[in-house]
Amino acid sequence: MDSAPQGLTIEKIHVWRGDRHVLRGVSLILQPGELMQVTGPNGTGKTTLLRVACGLLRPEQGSVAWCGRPIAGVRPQFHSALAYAAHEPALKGDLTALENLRYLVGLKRPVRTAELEAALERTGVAPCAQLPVRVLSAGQRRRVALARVLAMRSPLWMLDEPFTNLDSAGSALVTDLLREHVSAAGMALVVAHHDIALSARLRRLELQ
Amino acid sequence: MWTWFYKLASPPSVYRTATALTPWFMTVALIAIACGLIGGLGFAPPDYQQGDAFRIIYVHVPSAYMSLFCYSAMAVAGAIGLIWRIKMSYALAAATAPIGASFTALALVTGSLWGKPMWGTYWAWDPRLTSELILLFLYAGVMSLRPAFEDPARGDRAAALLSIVGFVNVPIIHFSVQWWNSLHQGSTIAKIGKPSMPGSMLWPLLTMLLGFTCFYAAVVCMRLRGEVLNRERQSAWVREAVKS
Amino acid sequence: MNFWAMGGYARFVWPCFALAGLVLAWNVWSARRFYAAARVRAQRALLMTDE
Amino acid sequence: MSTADLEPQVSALRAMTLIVGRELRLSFRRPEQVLQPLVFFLIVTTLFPLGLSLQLSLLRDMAPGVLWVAALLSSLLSLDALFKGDADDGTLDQLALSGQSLTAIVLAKTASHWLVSGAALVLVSPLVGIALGIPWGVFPTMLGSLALGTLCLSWLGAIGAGLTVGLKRGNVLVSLVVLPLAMPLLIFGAGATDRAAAGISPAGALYLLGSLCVFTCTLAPFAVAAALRITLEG
Repeated sequence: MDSAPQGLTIEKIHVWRGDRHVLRGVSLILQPGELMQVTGPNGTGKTTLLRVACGLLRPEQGSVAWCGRPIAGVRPQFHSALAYAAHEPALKGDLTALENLRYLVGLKRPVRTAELEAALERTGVAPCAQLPVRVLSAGQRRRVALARVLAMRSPLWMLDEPFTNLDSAGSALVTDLLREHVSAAGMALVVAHHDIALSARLRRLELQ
Repeated sequence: MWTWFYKLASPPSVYRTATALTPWFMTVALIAIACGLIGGLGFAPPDYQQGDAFRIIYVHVPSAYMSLFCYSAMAVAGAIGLIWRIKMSYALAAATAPIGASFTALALVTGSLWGKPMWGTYWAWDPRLTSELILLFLYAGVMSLRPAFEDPARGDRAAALLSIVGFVNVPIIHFSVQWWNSLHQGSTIAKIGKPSMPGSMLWPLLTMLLGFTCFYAAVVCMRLRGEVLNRERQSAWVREAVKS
Repeated sequence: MNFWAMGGYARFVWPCFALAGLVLAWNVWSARRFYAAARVRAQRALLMTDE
Repeated sequence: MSTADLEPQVSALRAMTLIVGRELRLSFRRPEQVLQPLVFFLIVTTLFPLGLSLQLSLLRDMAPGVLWVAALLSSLLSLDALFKGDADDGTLDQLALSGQSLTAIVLAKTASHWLVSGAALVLVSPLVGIALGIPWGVFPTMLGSLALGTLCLSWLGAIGAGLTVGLKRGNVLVSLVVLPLAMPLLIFGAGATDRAAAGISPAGALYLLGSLCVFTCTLAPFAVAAALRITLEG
């Protein structure tokens, strides 16, 4: 029984920003157990590609399919299987790290506080669980955002520059998390300049 | 069945059709308006109540009619654009907005000029004129929302949605203003009702209505060419369209 | 019968028709100006892509 | 369990209660965002007596209109808090990608926004009623019509906020977009209070206000979701 094609297929995406032709016919296929790294100089539409891939931005031409079906039709399923970490960590400054996680992860799946604390532990920010996020440093906020992605347990990760504001230990942490995710049949689309030391299953997409 | 519709709505064919239709609509419009004026000013007998002041109806009623007609056209074009993702219907909506707003302003001014001889003041919060004023505000809302977005496609969609919401509210506004007016002033004031019109008064009015509608069609075609060019600057067919 | 006096309401009738003419003329004028501006912008965009 | 049919595991109702909890918690963490529109409401209502002569009878006639116009303007002020905060720090994207329907999210956010702004305004309005000399007997109608009116306003405002969330100078535009749509509301609301003050039964106006409120509350969520989808997805 040929199971439906798993994973994400993006075909010939064209996006204009006003007069600028930002994405010119970009295509990619992401299968379970693979990491796709998107690189390229600034302004070549890396973030735009990520926003198109996760369905946040509708391209003028081209299509995005999840498990063989266009995402417009399967939006709830697609978004349930997706964890997106944007360039800016999407956290509320007035809420504590734990509250931030509880509300955003809680929308996706019923989650207990213990799991959230474990995720924060795993990304090394357990002590700041009860602190309002506005007092945390940029690196700590990046780690809280990573904890959110971890706690969502989504098969498809989309990370926009996950290495920014992170020290060497932080970068190593991100690489480990990606390796664990990919080896557990997860998928990841990562925009990053930092070369990800990942042995197998790493493919690159260079945008001009 | 849909292919001809998409071909028709393709930018180059919209551009060509608009260019071709403009002179036809304009001539019909000018002829109709000329006949309407001659009939309205020359042949129609003066009204037994308002005397010759009633002749303002030949300008006020058509412009009031066009103000609502254009808003509805804008809302329908916006809805078509949102539902079927047809870029050209956004262009039509964008082209219609200023025309409708100008007719609304004309209807307001002619209405208050007409009100002076009847009520002694230029503005007596007559329910129809008040609804017309709020319609002008609705136009202002749509026309200031569209250019506020850097991305023109997003501006089109936002303006389309607002014009639909506004369109749903037009009857509500009209009813609530009528209710509010009857609350305070009662209906003693002689409204700008269409006095029961004998034929010689009526045909000029119908001709003027036809003239104004064709005039709208002509001007919207003219503006549409500009809107299409603005939206299709990158495509190849624009090259020889603007070469001459 | 003095046509121009409009039964004493000339002060209201003729301004209305004059304004109507003005609005119609404005619509045509602004449509032409809008189209001309769009054409210029399109030509400039074409020049840019040619370089 | 293949990833294809991973249904959202959190029910819409559960998600909505979560979001309401989040919004209320955020509001209590930033009380000034709640209090400022209320203070504005009080200031505007004190402007009118200063601007007009002080004969109480004139003031009493004007009171319903003054109260309602001030309520209208102050609810416009509080619209910023609805989507702007979330759009700026990126949480709005996370909400849109949560797998929950955008309409449910919008329903929860606008309902909690009303609790914090509209309901608060209704609680403060007796203060203004006394100041403007509105007789006691009129208070029930005033509070009832204000409650319905502010709920309606929150929804109309949500449409305006949804459309202008991404814009830099959006707040003037929100008023330009929302106020014409809110005029029937003002007519029926102020009309109800006015008739109650004049001793006539305000039932007619209240029924109309109620029906307008039901109409707006049922259709607006879809319009707001569509507006957000436009500004988010482009």
